[in-house]
Amino acid sequence: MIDCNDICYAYEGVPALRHVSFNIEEKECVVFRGPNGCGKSTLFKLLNGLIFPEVGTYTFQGELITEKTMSDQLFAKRFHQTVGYIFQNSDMQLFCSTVIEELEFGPRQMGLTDEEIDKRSKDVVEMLGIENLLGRAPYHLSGGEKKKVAIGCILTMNPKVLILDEPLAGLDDRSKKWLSEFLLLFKKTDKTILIATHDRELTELLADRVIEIDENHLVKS
Amino acid sequence: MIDCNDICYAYEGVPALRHVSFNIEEKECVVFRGPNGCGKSTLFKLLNGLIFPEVGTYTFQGELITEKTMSDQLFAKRFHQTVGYIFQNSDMQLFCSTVIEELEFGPRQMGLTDEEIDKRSKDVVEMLGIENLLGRAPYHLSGGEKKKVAIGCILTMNPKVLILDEPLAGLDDRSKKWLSEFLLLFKKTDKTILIATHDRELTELLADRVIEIDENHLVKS
Amino acid sequence: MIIKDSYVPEWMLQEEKYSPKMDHDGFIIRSLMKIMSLLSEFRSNAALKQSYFSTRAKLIATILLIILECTSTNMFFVYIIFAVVMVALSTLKGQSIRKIIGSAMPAAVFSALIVLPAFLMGNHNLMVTVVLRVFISVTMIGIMSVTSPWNEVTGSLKVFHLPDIFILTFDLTLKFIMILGDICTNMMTAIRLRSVGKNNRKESALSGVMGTTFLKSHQMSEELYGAMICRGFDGKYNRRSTRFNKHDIIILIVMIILVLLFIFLNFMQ
Amino acid sequence: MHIPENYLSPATCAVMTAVMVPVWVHAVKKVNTEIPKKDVPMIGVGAAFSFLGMMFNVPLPGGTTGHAVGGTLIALLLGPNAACLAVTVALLIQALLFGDGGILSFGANCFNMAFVLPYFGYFIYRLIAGKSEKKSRQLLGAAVGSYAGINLAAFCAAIEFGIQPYLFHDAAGKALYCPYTLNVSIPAMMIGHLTLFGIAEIVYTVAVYSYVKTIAVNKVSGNAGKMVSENGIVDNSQNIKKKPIFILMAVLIALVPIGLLAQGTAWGEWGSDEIMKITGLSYVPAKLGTGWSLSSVFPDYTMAGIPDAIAYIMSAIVGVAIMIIVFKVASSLIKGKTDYQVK
Ligand SMILES: Nc1ncnc2c1ncn2[C@@H]1O[C@H](COP(=O)(O)OP(=O)(O)OP(=O)(O)O)[C@@H](O)[C@H]1O
Ligand SMILES: Nc1ncnc2c1ncn2[C@@H]1O[C@H](COP(=O)(O)OP(=O)(O)OP(=O)(O)O)[C@@H](O)[C@H]1O
Ligand SMILES: [Mg+2]
Ligand SMILES: [Mg+2]
Repeated sequence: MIDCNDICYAYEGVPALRHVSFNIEEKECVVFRGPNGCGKSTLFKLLNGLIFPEVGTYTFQGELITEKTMSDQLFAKRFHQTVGYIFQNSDMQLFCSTVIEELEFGPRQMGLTDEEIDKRSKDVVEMLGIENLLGRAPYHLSGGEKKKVAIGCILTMNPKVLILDEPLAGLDDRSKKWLSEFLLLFKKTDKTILIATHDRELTELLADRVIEIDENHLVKS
Repeated sequence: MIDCNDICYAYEGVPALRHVSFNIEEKECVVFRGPNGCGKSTLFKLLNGLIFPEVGTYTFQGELITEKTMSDQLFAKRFHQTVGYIFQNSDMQLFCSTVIEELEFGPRQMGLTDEEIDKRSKDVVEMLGIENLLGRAPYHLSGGEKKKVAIGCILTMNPKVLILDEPLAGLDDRSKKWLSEFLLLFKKTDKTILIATHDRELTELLADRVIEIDENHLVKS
Repeated sequence: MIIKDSYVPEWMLQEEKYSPKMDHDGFIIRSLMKIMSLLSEFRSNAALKQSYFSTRAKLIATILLIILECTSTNMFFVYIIFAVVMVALSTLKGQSIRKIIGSAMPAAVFSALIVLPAFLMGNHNLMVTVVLRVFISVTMIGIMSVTSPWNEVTGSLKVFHLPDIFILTFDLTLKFIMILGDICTNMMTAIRLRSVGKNNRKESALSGVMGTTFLKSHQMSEELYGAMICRGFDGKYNRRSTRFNKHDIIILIVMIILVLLFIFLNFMQ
Repeated sequence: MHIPENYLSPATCAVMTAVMVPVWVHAVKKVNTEIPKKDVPMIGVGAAFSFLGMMFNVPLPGGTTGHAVGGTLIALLLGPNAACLAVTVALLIQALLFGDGGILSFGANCFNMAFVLPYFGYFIYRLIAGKSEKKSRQLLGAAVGSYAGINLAAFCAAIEFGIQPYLFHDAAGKALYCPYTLNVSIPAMMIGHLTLFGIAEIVYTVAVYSYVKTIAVNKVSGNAGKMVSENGIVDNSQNIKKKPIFILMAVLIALVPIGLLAQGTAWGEWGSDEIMKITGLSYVPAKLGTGWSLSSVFPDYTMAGIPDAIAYIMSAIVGVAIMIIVFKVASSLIKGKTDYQVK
């Protein structure tokens, strides 16, 4: 499903990914691990079609993801609906004026009916236990609350692939436990999951496979 | 040394801390624990004199910290040198254009000589292993790299009290281990340490005492 | 706060059957993105490696050269400055050269339009003198700003005995503009990722976004100010005095030669 | 060899430009894929050498002058495709800034000096030097190649001049553009190039080539002599040391006023004011006298009221700087080519 072939990427000439190749099948759960600055977030941005490899190719469900294919509006929208991406820094992911709007933004864009939208956001709110935040402004939330809202507003779009960058960072024990279990459940529902995390427990719990990136931005094998 | 007496704080009428009281002695290491949104970061901002309690009093080394005492520039400066605060979101803590400037900002404001500043930043850089980041722009660093720099720029000021908000979030195993060990060492040098963390290992390793805050923003006893 | 264990709603178990419709949000989003990327461009300017000459020397040299070049009545002197500027430009990185020419060219064209009437009335000389001078001046400032971090430039303003408060305001403004640019770029990315369909209430969505950006930047600037306070910032500026370094001798020599040439060409002939 | 404005008919110019377009496209493509991004500015250095070479005018008895082009030299250093681009840019700057060579005839000039010369010169060099590691073989190849290149280019220019009177004349038989037929233009061009100018090109090429090869290349990789690999591409494993090259360039810039010693204008490069006096023609060809021409910033590398030598040096400095700027900008436009080797 996700095919990375010899991908290289550099920020202004400084390499952040070197000849990275891997293959991820549908319904797999893969954990990406590596020291700080090894390029995990960069790789995720690439997998989300936000940046494009300098060398190598990235194929998603048989379709090449390049600057050109992503400039096709319909294709890009479809792609972004299929792939849900939760940023490492959730501060940057929230842009609506209330939490409830945040949750409804995606489904509304997709043209769902009002009932459906309501149902979805209600379910997600319940799942995440954020009832008391609904009317609040996202930028005033605490670090962990922000993360939950960010996860929620991706879940309402019901993506097929979930890409999470450090999902557990800053979460309290209960939320951590809940999220781990949720991801485990989510995994059983035919979804593909990609996670970057330093958390051992989560890795053991979820990972079908671990891809290690080292400090030289190379994939270890 | 740190005396909080019946402190209440609210953001626009929504309580974030309720009747919080505690006492921290010099050379103690205290871990603050609690679910997301319980008010740990708010409390830390308060302890740093960035916000002031609505009800109750905060006394640091026998001196009342209020808006008025903090408006005395000399006192405020002295206070901020004594208390080092590492933000939960290191993005917000870094404001210089290069990492090295970031490290030198504090000592320079303290009016140290150039040699001393050089020595300090050199030592800290070595301790943190961030030699290769010196000329980089802080906002282009990876999440973990940012955290290290944020820690570094507080250490160069050599504070007596160190307040860390989720220091381990987003760090890789090696850095985590290093930071835990460093804090342990730091603790032995007569310094006072306050940490908010969800990390059990760190708590066990360091905490002389754990203060729990619950979701109702109350200190459990 | 209750977390329901092990509960996944029905719809989440199913694969989403969704095919997007065309939307005409391209224009607004893109033009917004343009503005934002301009802001973040500003930010990237601040990040630079050590440059060969000290910022202080470059600032003084730039101002001196602009004064000389603008007051010289001798065109040959302007040509000499042009050659010096071209040589300086050729030592930079391609990326930077592009940026500089990208700002100098429009300025030159604009000034050309202004003197166009005079040109049509037969004063051909004016065209070359004015346009070339403008081009040189803007290029020089460009070289200056591309090769020196902003904060050092503002710091060097102390050479001219500007009050601290002025430099501080200048500096903070730059910083906040950068924060704003940063927020905007990141948020635009977030919006793009979640704009998976047709938005029928674009104006409200857009105004919401702009409003949030503003509030967020306000909050962030507050936090940032807090961070500065925490590190002993008290409104005074103690910074590494940007001293002259030994390479500045080269600038000094070139300056002396140019000043002598200026005097010779303008007053001795 | 710079064909000025109005010596060739617009039709000829159009044809020559049309021929050049695919060549440029090919060269850009090749350079794009084969030369590492960081080495692209070196093409600018090559262009600068060519530009400087063309400023050293060599006098020929009889009042005309000529100069080296250096196209083969760049081809040896960076490959013929890079040389094509380098000389093209040098010619463009000469035409636009210094009024040397016409704008309309730019395509024709490029055909002669940026296409025929480097590719043919390089071809001959390969033929002689082959894969030989021997320095003498290589220098011989450089000498013969550059000589052959410049002469074939001059021959092409002569033909372009020479066919004008046959194709374009008025009712009275007076030529509209260049007045000389092939039997005049070919010997006039070739005598100079087969002798002095050809030798100038050899001297310039061999001198700079051997200097660059021996001094400017790091000897770390062992086979320092070979900068150009099999297919004429810069060998990536070798680092070209830049400092000596720039020193050489500075020396050449300081020396350019030597080019002024040669009084007179190259054959076929006269302005319409000179043409009657010099050629003894009884008329000024119609279009040649009245045709369009661009007034450049530094006409013929000089400035009113300024000693020629100083203006000449200034022209050299500005020209060289602009050429490096052009290729640096070009290299920044090329995507990718980051070095992904783990150090
Ligand atoms: N916008 C940028 N500009 C320049 N360099 C960048 C940028 N973003 C990241 N980098 C650099 O690229 C490298 C990889 O960064 P990335 O954020 O992908 O790391 P990471 O694996 O996610 O690390 P972490 O675990 O700390 O989040 C780092 O060295 C970082 O400094
Ligand atoms: N600037 C603000 N404006 C309004 N409400 C705020 C603001 N900052 C925090 N809050 C609210 O105050 C409460 C306490 O927030 P705080 O950031 O102190 O939590 P925390 O204990 O640090 O949580 P976490 O573990 O998630 O970091 C939260 O409910 C939060 O939503
Ligand atoms: Mg990351
Ligand atoms: Mg917090």
